[in-house]
Amino acid sequence: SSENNDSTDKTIKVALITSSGGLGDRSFNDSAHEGFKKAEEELGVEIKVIEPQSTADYLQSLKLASSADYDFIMAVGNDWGDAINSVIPNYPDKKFAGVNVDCTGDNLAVARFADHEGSFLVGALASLMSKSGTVGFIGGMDIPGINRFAVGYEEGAKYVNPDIKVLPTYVGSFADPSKGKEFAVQLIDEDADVIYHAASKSGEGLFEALKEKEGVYGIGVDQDQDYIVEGKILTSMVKNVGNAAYDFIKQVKEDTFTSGEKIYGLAENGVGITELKYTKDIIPQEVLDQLDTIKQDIIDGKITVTDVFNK
Amino acid sequence: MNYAVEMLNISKQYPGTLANDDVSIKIKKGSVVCLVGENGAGKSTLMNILYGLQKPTTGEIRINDKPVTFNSSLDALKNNIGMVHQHFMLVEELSVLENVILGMEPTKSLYIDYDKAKKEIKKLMRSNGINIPVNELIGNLPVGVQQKVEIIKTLYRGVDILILDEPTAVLTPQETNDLFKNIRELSSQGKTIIFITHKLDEVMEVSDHIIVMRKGKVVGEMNTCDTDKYQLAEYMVGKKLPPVMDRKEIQGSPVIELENVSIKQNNGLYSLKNINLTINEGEVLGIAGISGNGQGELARVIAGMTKPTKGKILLENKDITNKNRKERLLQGISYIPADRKKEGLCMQWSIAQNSIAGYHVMPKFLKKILGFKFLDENKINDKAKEMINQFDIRTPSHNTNVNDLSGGNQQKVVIARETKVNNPKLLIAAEPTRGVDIGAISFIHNYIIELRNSKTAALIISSDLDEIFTLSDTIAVLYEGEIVCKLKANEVTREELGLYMAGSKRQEDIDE
Amino acid sequence: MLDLITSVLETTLRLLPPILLAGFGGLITQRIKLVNLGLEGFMLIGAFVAVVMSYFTGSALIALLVTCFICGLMGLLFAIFNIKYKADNIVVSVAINMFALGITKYFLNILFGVRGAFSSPKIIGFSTIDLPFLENIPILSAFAHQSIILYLSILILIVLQITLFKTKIGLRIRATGPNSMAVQTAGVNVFKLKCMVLTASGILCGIGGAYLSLGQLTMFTDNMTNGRGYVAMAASNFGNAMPVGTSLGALLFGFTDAVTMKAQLYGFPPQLIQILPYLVTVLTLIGVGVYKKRKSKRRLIANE
Amino acid sequence: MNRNKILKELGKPLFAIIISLLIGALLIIPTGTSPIEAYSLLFKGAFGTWQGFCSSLAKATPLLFTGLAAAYAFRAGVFNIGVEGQLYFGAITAALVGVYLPALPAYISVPICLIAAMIVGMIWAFIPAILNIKLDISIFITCIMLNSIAQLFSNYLATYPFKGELPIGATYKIGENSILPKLAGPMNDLNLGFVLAILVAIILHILLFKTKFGYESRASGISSSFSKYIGINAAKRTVIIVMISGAIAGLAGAEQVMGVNYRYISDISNGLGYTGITVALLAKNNPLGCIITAIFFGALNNGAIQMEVMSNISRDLISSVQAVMIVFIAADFAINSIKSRKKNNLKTKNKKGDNIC
Ligand SMILES: Nc1ncnc2c1ncn2[C@@H]1O[C@H](COP(=O)(O)OP(=O)(O)OP(=O)(O)O)[C@@H](O)[C@H]1O
Ligand SMILES: Nc1ncnc2c1ncn2[C@@H]1O[C@H](COP(=O)(O)OP(=O)(O)OP(=O)(O)O)[C@@H](O)[C@H]1O
Ligand SMILES: [Mg+2]
Ligand SMILES: [Mg+2]
Repeated sequence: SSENNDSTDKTIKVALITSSGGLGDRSFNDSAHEGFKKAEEELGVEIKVIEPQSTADYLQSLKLASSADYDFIMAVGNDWGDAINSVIPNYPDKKFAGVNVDCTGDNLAVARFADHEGSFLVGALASLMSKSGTVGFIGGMDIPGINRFAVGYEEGAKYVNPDIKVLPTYVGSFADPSKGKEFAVQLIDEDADVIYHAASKSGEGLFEALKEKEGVYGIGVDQDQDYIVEGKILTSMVKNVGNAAYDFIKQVKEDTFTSGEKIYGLAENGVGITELKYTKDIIPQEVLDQLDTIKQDIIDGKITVTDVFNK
Repeated sequence: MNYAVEMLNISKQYPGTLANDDVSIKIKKGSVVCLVGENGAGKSTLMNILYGLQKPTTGEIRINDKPVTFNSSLDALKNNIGMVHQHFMLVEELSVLENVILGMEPTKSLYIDYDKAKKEIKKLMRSNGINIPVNELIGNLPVGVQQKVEIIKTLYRGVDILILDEPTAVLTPQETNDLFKNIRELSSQGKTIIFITHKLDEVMEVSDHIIVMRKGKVVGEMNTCDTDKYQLAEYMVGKKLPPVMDRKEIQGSPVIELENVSIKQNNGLYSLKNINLTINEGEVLGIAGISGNGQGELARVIAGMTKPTKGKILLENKDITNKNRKERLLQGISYIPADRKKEGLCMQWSIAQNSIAGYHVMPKFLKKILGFKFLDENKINDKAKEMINQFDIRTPSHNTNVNDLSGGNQQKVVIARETKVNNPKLLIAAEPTRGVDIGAISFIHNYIIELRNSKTAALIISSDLDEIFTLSDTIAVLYEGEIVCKLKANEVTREELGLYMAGSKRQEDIDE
Repeated sequence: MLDLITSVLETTLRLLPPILLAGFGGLITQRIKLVNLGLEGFMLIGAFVAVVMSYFTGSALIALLVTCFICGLMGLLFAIFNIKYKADNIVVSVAINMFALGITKYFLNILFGVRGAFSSPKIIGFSTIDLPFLENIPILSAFAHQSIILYLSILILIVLQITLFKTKIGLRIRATGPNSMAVQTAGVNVFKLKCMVLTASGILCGIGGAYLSLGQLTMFTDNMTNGRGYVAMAASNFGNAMPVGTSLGALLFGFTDAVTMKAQLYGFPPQLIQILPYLVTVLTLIGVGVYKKRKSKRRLIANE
Repeated sequence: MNRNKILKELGKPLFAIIISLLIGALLIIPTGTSPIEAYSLLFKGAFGTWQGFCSSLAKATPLLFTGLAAAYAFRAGVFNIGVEGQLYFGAITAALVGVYLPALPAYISVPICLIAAMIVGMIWAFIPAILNIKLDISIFITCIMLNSIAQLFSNYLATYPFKGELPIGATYKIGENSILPKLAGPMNDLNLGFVLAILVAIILHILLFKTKFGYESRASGISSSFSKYIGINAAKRTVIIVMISGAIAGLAGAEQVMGVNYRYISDISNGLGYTGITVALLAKNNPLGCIITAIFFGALNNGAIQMEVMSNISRDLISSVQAVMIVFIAADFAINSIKSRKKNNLKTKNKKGDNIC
């Protein structure tokens, strides 16, 4: 694996290590997986997915992957910091990437996603679309990684309508769609008519609730989830982990990989909203215009969104 | 000839034991047959086979001249065979009614037809002179009544052949009499009864025919009218029993004294009331009384397993009322409990492990390593081996689980421990020979007298009056928690004692 | 206020069936003196099979039946391993949970090529029973649109109560726990009986799981039972293996759960409040314990 | 005789392992990998290299602790299913003490952390025990509830009051001096905790089988009436036993913090307590047996990671196979066949035995 010069002859092998949530979250793990699959198709690399069962498996998984013949290894999840820090210095020949972790290394690229900016934008959208004056939020757990979404969302909602009521809730688990749905129903009972989730599999419950309730919209997260309940999911706050993954792999393949932090904010199209395939007719043009303005203001720094991570 | 039961060439091999060795028995219809033999002779095994609980390794069973094979007790029941086990098969949490109909519930559409069942059971009880409240929970009933429930249970199943495995081991004489009445009644109705017991008086009293087993084989068979107790005993043990040992005359000082000891129960009743008694060195005090009158509590309160609510207990003039069980045990109060399986032994443990139970804290079983005290296995094993030798405990080794010993041998383990490990000042023995064969009984009795002769004080509790008379110097009777008489053993007759036990007589001035 | 109660009640009722049904599954095994920690695994398999069958057959009823069949079979296997081959019941149940977690993930991938979660419009869920006339009555309106499975579980509650205390099989089950030898010698095939009970336990859990994936949701996600099996066990313990008691236990838990969900909307800190259902259960047990103790003490004093 | 017994003891698990691997093979085939390759990866991962072997031991460590905690309680007749919760509190305690303890030499601060974890585990175990004794509340149900409470509360502490620098629900890193030293290089999770666990196993073995205390514990574990008869205060005994068990469970948590993660991370246990119960039961609650079963489990888990990294088989499959294996190991298929085989031998043996008596 040391011979990198004739990269054209040799197939590049890349590995994705998910967070302990694993694939199937229709969220950042899946998104990263999409990026890998795209790279597999378009760049002809060989891909591999590793799903640790708990944080206790992180070190072991990363180490084994590093000592295997993968050229590039990407670990997604905010909680990878410790494992990355202790493993990567030992594998200077390998390339690594992390997401939202505070790590540095000559062989490590970190994608920083501005979840808060994207959330601000959908918060504004929620606020603008709400007829009841109440919007809801369902988080998986009450943890910083999720509060980043919650805070951005609330700021966005309040930005366009200071009187809007924002109801944040937390399921207490990322894997309990049944409870997720119950939270959605509760929020709807409290008059919330737009609900944003950042709850991984628990968030599926929100979509289930949308199927049954009229006049209520949901907002997806991380990936384009709009298709799940067509026409009832206003948009999704897309976090292009997949794009980042694809970019990294491409750089590895083309030998242009550079270490260091890469911001994926609104400006970089790292986060943003979907192309509104099913909801174009529902969202008024002036709302869309307003969103564009807000987006530009964030990019220009006229609006600063609180980033919980930096508090 | 018309036999109700024929078991032909039955053998049963357990891992390690040939429990039945080519046994053949034939039992006439309508007769009462006693199956006797020493512990571990294979009686229960043979009957379990007849009841379908065990499968014989080889052999054939015929019921009413028809060959049968039993895969479970259901098959036996279908052939009208019923069994009352040594350890009752009753569910304490359920009512009498539910226990009786269990497995043969009459139904009306989907539901159990309790009314019909009740009627039927009441009829059965009436025709057999039994009276039990059918809605009472089994757990609230005394053993004797539970025994009757067992019998009703088999009658309810319409059995013609009834097996009773040591039904009298836990019964009071009165209850035993009742049982015999029932048995005679049943036999007169044409039912065949097979009865296992270790008590030869009972054999003589109730049976028509006797089958003797030893070491898995039938060694003798006779009509009851052709034999007597002594001949039978010889048959069973294979040799003459030694005579009861002579008593030495001993004048000793008091070992244990109870002063006004009372125990008040949660329900406000007294299980013991103002007990005053003294036992001297070399004295055996026998407690007679119908069980349930506080005998158990008396033993437990002296042994230190329950606290008296009032009163004082003195051991050699020292107040031990507030000493707990462990302290008393180490100070020389030994206790042979009535229930060896539940209390006296840890059934899953080896003889060696059991041989120090309670005494495991004694320095002689400990060794010091690096300042820490550990159990000294060598010494424990030595002790166990010594006990096995002295008491002739039949076992492959000291590492054998007591669960694999026969009842008599289990009892010997308890007795050996309670007398050999620590020199007891006071030996409390509750039902010391329950379920034990006559050979072992004779051994145990002689051993207790030997202890007495060497100045140990003893408190014997037994529902067997013969045992009380054999062992005691003094006899006291407990009635409803009170001592109603205390007499010299040679100055009282069985009949008189019976009156005290029934509560119809009370000694005027009980000495002390 | 009334609205609030109604809404909490509605949530309670929707959260109830899985815990209730698995609780019943735990109850009947508790009756034969078996600790069945495997409720969780049975439920998960139930949830999975239900989704798969519904997807392929398009019929929720068939899905339910097949789920019952498969989960019953699992229960039977449990019984055979535990009773015939003497494998410790805790070991078997922990293994079942482990197996359920792994095998559902595996088949999710094999059958649908997806990981983690599967939903599709082809999955047909259970229908709800709509009682429009209740809609405007406070409190009762909580029952206006509930899944058919909720009513099924109430029916099961009644059937269970009758079976346990009025029928012969119930009598035998009640007798087996305290003294199985007594039942055996009374001519009952205890092995068969235990097999039946465990099969039924599997079926009950299976229905509970199916409710999760086809009643409340129409999808499957990994580990979607999320600890409900343990709560169900606690419910059956709480209720002393009585059907009504178990239901009360499940209700207590479901209700506090619903209350805490609601409370979040009113600004209570979510992390700590999630502890509440567990805490309330323990406190209730302590309360009941203290009450019982006082009562027996009072009786004692009265007798002085 | 003895050799036969050993063969039987070894033969049974071997049979179980083979059967379950065959069943597993059926599941592997559809994934397109050859089962032989998969299993050889599994084995290589678990035992094939020194590092791999050490990782297996690392995975075995917490299971050995939880297994011992469970086994000890079971031996003494208490069904402590609360190991999971006691572990959580042990973990969070070790983390907090490790983070906030002023810098002391390691030989002081490591024991302090460990002892703190043990004490808190003990206290948490005390609750169900005392409730059981005073109010007759089933230990089982309280433990299940307390497990959830411990987990949620520890997570809360790590996410709010004591949240560390990471963007997740985790505390700060514990101080350098509170770390359990690694034994097989910086990138292997094997740490001093393993040695500690073995030590605990040996101590427990001695405690149970060689001391008065153990004698009494085992007695009360088997029969309460017997233990009362030999003068043991069963209630007091239960409390002490559960607390010792809780202390060991606390150690399991401490090891995960001080030897593996170096901080408390939300949901750190992920079922170690429940797996520990299986470890204990498969070892027939024998402390030394737990060492073997824990390593067996650890090796399977570790091998599965290796297999996942090296082939396209996911770990879920191995946990299914593992489940099957557990059931087969626990099952006793031999009962009938062995009996019937022995029948003839015994008949003759018995006859000889007769003379001896
Ligand atoms: N399940 C069993 N497994 C192994 N051995 C057994 C089993 N049951 C009985 N035995 C052995 O078979 C022999 C006969 O036992 P059995 O119960 O028939 O004796 P018994 O005559 O009823 O004795 P007792 O008078 O003590 O009741 C004994 O040596 C006993 O140890
Ligand atoms: N699994 C077993 N292995 C070996 N022996 C056994 C086993 N089960 C029972 N036995 C033996 O079978 C015999 C009969 O048992 P049973 O239940 O009749 O008790 P017992 O010996 O008659 O004692 P007791 O009269 O005090 O009840 C006993 O000797 C007992 O030790
Ligand atoms: Mg017998
Ligand atoms: Mg006997």
